[in-house]
Amino acid sequence: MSFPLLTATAALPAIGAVLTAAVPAARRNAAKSLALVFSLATLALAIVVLVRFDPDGGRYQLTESHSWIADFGVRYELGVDGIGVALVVLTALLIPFIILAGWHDADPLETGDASLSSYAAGRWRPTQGFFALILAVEAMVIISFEATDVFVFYIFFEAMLIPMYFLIGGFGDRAHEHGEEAASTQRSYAAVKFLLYNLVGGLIMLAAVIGLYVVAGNFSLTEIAEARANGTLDMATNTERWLFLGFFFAFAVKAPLWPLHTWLPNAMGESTTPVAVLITAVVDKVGTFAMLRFCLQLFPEASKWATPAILVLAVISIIYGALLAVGQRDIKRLVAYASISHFGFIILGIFAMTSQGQSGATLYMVNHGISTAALMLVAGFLISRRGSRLIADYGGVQKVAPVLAGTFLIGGLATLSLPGLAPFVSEFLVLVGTFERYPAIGIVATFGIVLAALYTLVLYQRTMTGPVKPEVSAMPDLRARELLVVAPLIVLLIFLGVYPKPVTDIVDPAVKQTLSDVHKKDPQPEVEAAK
Amino acid sequence: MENLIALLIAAPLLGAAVLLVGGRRLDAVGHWIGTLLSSVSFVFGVILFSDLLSRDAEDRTLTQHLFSWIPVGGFQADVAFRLDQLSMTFVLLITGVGSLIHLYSVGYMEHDERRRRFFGYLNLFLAAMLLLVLADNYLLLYVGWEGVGLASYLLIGFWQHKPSAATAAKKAFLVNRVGDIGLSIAIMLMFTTFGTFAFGPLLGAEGEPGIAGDASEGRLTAIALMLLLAACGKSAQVPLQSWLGDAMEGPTPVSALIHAATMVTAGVYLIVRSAAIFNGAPDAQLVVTVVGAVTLLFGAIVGCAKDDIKKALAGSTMSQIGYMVLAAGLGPIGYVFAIMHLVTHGFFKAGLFLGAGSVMHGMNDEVDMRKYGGLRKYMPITFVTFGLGYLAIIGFPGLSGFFSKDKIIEAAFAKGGTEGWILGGCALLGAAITAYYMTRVMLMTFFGEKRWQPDAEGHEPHPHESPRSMTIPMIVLAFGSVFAGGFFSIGDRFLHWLEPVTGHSHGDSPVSALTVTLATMVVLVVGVAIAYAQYGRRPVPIVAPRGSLLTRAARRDLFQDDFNHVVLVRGGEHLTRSLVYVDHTLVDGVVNGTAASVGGLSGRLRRVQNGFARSYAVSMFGGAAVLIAATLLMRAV
Amino acid sequence: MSAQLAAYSTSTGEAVQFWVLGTVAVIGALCTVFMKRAVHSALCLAGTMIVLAVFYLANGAYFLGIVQIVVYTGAIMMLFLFVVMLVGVTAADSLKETIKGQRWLALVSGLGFGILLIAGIGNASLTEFSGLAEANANGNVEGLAALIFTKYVFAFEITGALLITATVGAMVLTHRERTERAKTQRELAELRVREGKHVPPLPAPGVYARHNAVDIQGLLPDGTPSELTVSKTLRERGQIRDVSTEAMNDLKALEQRAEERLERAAIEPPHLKRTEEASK
Amino acid sequence: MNPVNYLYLAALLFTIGATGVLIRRNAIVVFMCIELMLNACNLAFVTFSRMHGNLDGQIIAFFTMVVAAAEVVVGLAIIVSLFRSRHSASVDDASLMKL
Repeated sequence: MSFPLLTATAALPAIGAVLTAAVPAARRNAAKSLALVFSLATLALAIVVLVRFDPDGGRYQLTESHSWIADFGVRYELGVDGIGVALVVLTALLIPFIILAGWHDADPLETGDASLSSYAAGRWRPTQGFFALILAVEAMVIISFEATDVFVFYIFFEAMLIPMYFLIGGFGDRAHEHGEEAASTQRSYAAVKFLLYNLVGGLIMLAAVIGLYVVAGNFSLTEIAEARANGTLDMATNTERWLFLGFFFAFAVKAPLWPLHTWLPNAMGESTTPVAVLITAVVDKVGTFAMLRFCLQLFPEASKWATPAILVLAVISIIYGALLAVGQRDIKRLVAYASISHFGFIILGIFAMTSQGQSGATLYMVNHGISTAALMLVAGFLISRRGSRLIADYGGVQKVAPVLAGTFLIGGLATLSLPGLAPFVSEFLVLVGTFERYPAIGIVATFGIVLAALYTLVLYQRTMTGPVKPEVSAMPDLRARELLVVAPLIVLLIFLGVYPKPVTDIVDPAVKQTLSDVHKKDPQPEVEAAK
Repeated sequence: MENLIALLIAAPLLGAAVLLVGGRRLDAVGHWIGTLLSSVSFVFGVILFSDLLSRDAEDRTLTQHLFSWIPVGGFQADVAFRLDQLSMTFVLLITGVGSLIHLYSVGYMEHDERRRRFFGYLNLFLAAMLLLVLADNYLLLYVGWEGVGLASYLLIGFWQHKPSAATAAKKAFLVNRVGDIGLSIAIMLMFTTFGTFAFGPLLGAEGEPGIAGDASEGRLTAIALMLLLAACGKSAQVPLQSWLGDAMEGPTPVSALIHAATMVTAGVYLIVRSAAIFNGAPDAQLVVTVVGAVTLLFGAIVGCAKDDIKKALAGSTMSQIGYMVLAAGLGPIGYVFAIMHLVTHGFFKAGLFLGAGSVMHGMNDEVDMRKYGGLRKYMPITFVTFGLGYLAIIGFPGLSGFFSKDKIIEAAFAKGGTEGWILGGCALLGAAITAYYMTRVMLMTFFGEKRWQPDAEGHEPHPHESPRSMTIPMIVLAFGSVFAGGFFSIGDRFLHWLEPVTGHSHGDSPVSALTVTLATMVVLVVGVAIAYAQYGRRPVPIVAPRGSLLTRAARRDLFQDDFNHVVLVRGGEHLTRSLVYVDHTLVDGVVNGTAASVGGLSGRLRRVQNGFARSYAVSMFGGAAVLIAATLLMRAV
Repeated sequence: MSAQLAAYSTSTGEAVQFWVLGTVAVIGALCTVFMKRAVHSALCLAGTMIVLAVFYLANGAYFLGIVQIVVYTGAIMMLFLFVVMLVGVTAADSLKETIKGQRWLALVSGLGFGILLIAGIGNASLTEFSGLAEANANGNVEGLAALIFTKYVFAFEITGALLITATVGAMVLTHRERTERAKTQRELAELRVREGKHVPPLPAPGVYARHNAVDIQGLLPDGTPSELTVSKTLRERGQIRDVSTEAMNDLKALEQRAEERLERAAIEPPHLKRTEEASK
Repeated sequence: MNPVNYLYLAALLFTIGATGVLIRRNAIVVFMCIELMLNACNLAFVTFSRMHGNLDGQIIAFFTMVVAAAEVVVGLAIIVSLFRSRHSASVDDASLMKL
């Protein structure tokens, strides 16, 4: 058999995680560079996957299949379609930036405290842990993008929570307006909240997974989907709907969809910015991806049945998230709510059931990953300089740190999906895709773009413009490392905004497949319909 | 030859990239790079123009297809350009005036340490504006549309340390965004209706008509109204006009280029470009004319009351664009004249703004006209150029404003019926008011005795003529504002040039052209006379008198802003604040409540575990009993 | 009755024996449960066991019958009594329930259990039975031995191991490691002198008290009772009786007995309470 | 007479013993009750062996005795050490199983 490329892609970061964790405490920087090397190697592998993937080839490619738990028909099945490839590459692409951005976030605190400084001298392990955990998350995310066996997917979908829990609860911003004590309590609150929300979702999904097994007799996505398609496996309407809801609930929590969103602002607000980026740009994508791959393929009828309700929820998320973003006083929470709004767009696109909508949604996942990473990381650099997350503590930064301000502005413009930057393409596709089937919803969603402009520009105005605040007057501009993180992302944003064709070419066939699974066609233009 | 089109855009884009990424090391030469590249693009424009002229009127449409941009299913958006007479006109206007203003800025921004950045933004604006007018489909046009919005955001807020500037910039962007909703919905509608939004198939090219006519009138009206919304946002038409006044926070060259000559006219371009759609939707056209008429009066009235010279000019801009929109709304009768007025207005309004800038330059950035007076002695060139611009805008016979505006008024009457009379009346009234407020500006600035005093630092402003780099553009523009109109109108050159694109029809005017012209002359004289009576005869008070109710209302932009503030801003703030509260208490509270109740329940259950071996034994024993019962039952059944 | 008889049938004699002794056994069991003093419980239990031994014999399990008497009533019960003595023979614990609802639960589940069990047996009742005639043909003990050393030899060996383990375990549990060398007489004497208190031997209990009992403190010349006079063990058990309250206690005990005869609720004498506290 | 009566008796004794375990606090008495239960079982076994006409039941009873002996030895040892440490033989005192 051929070289198991997909397994390797997922295994490499896992190995990296183990090795990084094993680095002796004193050799802190060695651990960092080791983690970076592994993430880059993973990126290389992901690119190999991208190259080996043939958009016009079969649906799932580079497949691997081994029997795992024979008694329950659980097979270790991997395979990627266009959507999977895009997201695997995105993940592999973002992790190195995240690691670079978090280079000093887990260093021992430099305080006058003798005990701590002795820590710094030797036995400080969290640094290794931080990077090891990030790599672990990467491994799990990648494999859940690749799994074509529901059981395998479920396992890693849930296992992801463990490293994330420690990343959120264990590592916070260096400085905090209420002091380290309050910070740690809020952190643990956020971490527990994250865990509980996702666990509840996961449990319900577990029930649904078992139910699926009872109905279908095995866990293989490909087999079940095929059986569903050619009608050899038909579920009772109610059964299908219940199973669908079970799956969808878990994904909606992860995504997150209103009203299951409240864990995200806490988690993103309290964790360090690289982790926040990890959450919103990488981990949450698993939820939307799974909607596209599992909900639609396994339960086409139920998906159609649930579409109206889901669309309404998505629109609520869009408007609601944007409005709350306007109301935030904390930079990171603001970005979090903005992300909620964006996830609303993604879900909207998925369930619009048009090729524009779903391609747009997939593209949106990629673009949102990049744009949020850009904005959030720059915000992180800003916060690390001033040691406060409150918007009110900034002002006139543009004068002292023009490059920082410029990159921040570009990140913000990407967030408000300015034409010419990547997110515009996806957002417009989603809107068009929704509009051609549900005009009213499309129009309401369109108002999101005004609100997006509002919160982004207000944020920029309050932090960057105006008279220079004394606290920020000595703020240094972006350093080389930070620029190295931000610049590629910005280049990527512009490139994908001007020439998204490479991505759409990979994604489109998969989307068409998915649409045919749910037996949906794009509506005809009125004029041709008339003819 | 087609390939030049891309270069047209590429040149300023390159400039923007170089200047913005280049960093400090380019500070010394940055402004010259910017100017050079914009003029390069002007040169390309001239070359293309000559090429078009060399062709015969029918195939003066060049298209260049670069690459497929967003191909998803039936949704095909390409990066393709279309150069026809209409866009050609704009290209020349944009690059020409643009280059002049670049040159002007070299002098004007001399003492600003961020001059390089300024030129970068200016180039960015040029590129975006050219993209807007050269795009071959609405989506690409949208990109340019937002691009100019971004550029204007950056330039209005160029002096970011001034909170007022930052706020104005934000406001401009947001109001434009509201307009953008219109544009994007229009594009969606086009896609769902026609399956395409490219100019070629939609609006027709090379003679044969597009499919725009095939759709039901209802659909067309919807699309047209959405386009109008977009136009209102970009062109500061009622009800989305509120941003233009504040936009004057930006440096004066910006006001001249973006908020007078080019960007704000994009709305007119959009309407004229979509002529095929508007022609199919008469109701929408009526709305357009109404918006135009209202705005031209609105802007004029506001312009009368402002003491800030730039704000007065801004009001005037609003009102002039109102004329254009009005003309555009008249349909084939008016398209050509809308564009013609747009071009001439581009000349004289840019000239006026540059003049104002030069005045401010000499009066160390004083903008209150009540602190000017008698400047004609100190800055003669400015005075002359400004004066020519003034004569042009009020429509003094023979100058360009005369021709273009006169044509529009005629066209308004020519629409026929009552609305013809009403629109025409509005146009005439507008002309009168224009004459009034422009005369007022002229008198307050250049005539009367000097009224300026030492400013806060106590050093007297000593007005002086501006440097060469600033006066040359003013002179050139003055030439334009004098002769352009005549040049265009003699032998209807402009009409014939543009007709293949927009089409043209002579409406049957109830009143003869001569009558209209005479009427225009009369109202003009009246307006000037009133202004002279008020500001020429008696000295101008330095502190503004309280003034009539109308005056006070006009000073406050006829309470438009206050309305927005109270309804939108305050309301929005309350909404968001309450939502934040709801999210924290309700949505979050439900979850936390559940958690708490579960905790309580488990706490109660915990009591059962009292730790006494005997009570555990009891439960074991009871369990055993139950077990036996179960087995017995099993055996029984 | 003869072996043959017991082998295959049940005579009326056995029936009589069953009904008589069975009653005794049940009563014994009940007493075991409800007697206040551990000693009494132990004795009642011993009685029950003997009855059971008789039943074994009646059921043809001669070996077991004997073993029952020798091992249980002989060894194990004695062990129990020994421990009871160690803990305090006078210790009588109240049957008042301390855990809320425990007693009711216990009784209910007990009743339920018993009824169900008996119902179950009745349910599975079989009328005729094959006696042990041929099983015990060549002697009950031989039969058992044959089985133990053939069929159940492994289990047998393992029980051996078990017993050893139990012995060792008991030793480990009860043995207390002596940390320092035991002091000799001389050293103790020197120590006493050095400490300078109780150079003379401790006073005897009950001296100068009206009651001459080991568990009653002697009174010092000034009439205050002195703990020292009571032996250390009793002191540790807290089974010291108080001179002053002695008369009252006797009275109370008298009343109590009277009341018990009249089957009234027992009011508990303070000294009993005290001792029972000690026993807890 | 039907030897099933022996079984009834055994059941009765067993129940009494169990109840005793539940209601007595004194560890020693509890222990005795346990012994009582064991004996009830033995009686049942013996009766069974008689019913079935083979000695296996008696063997089991025999083993039970042995085990009971071992158990008593250890159990009493525990009680003694318990008493030593906390001067009491009440099972309720050792209520450390509570969280």
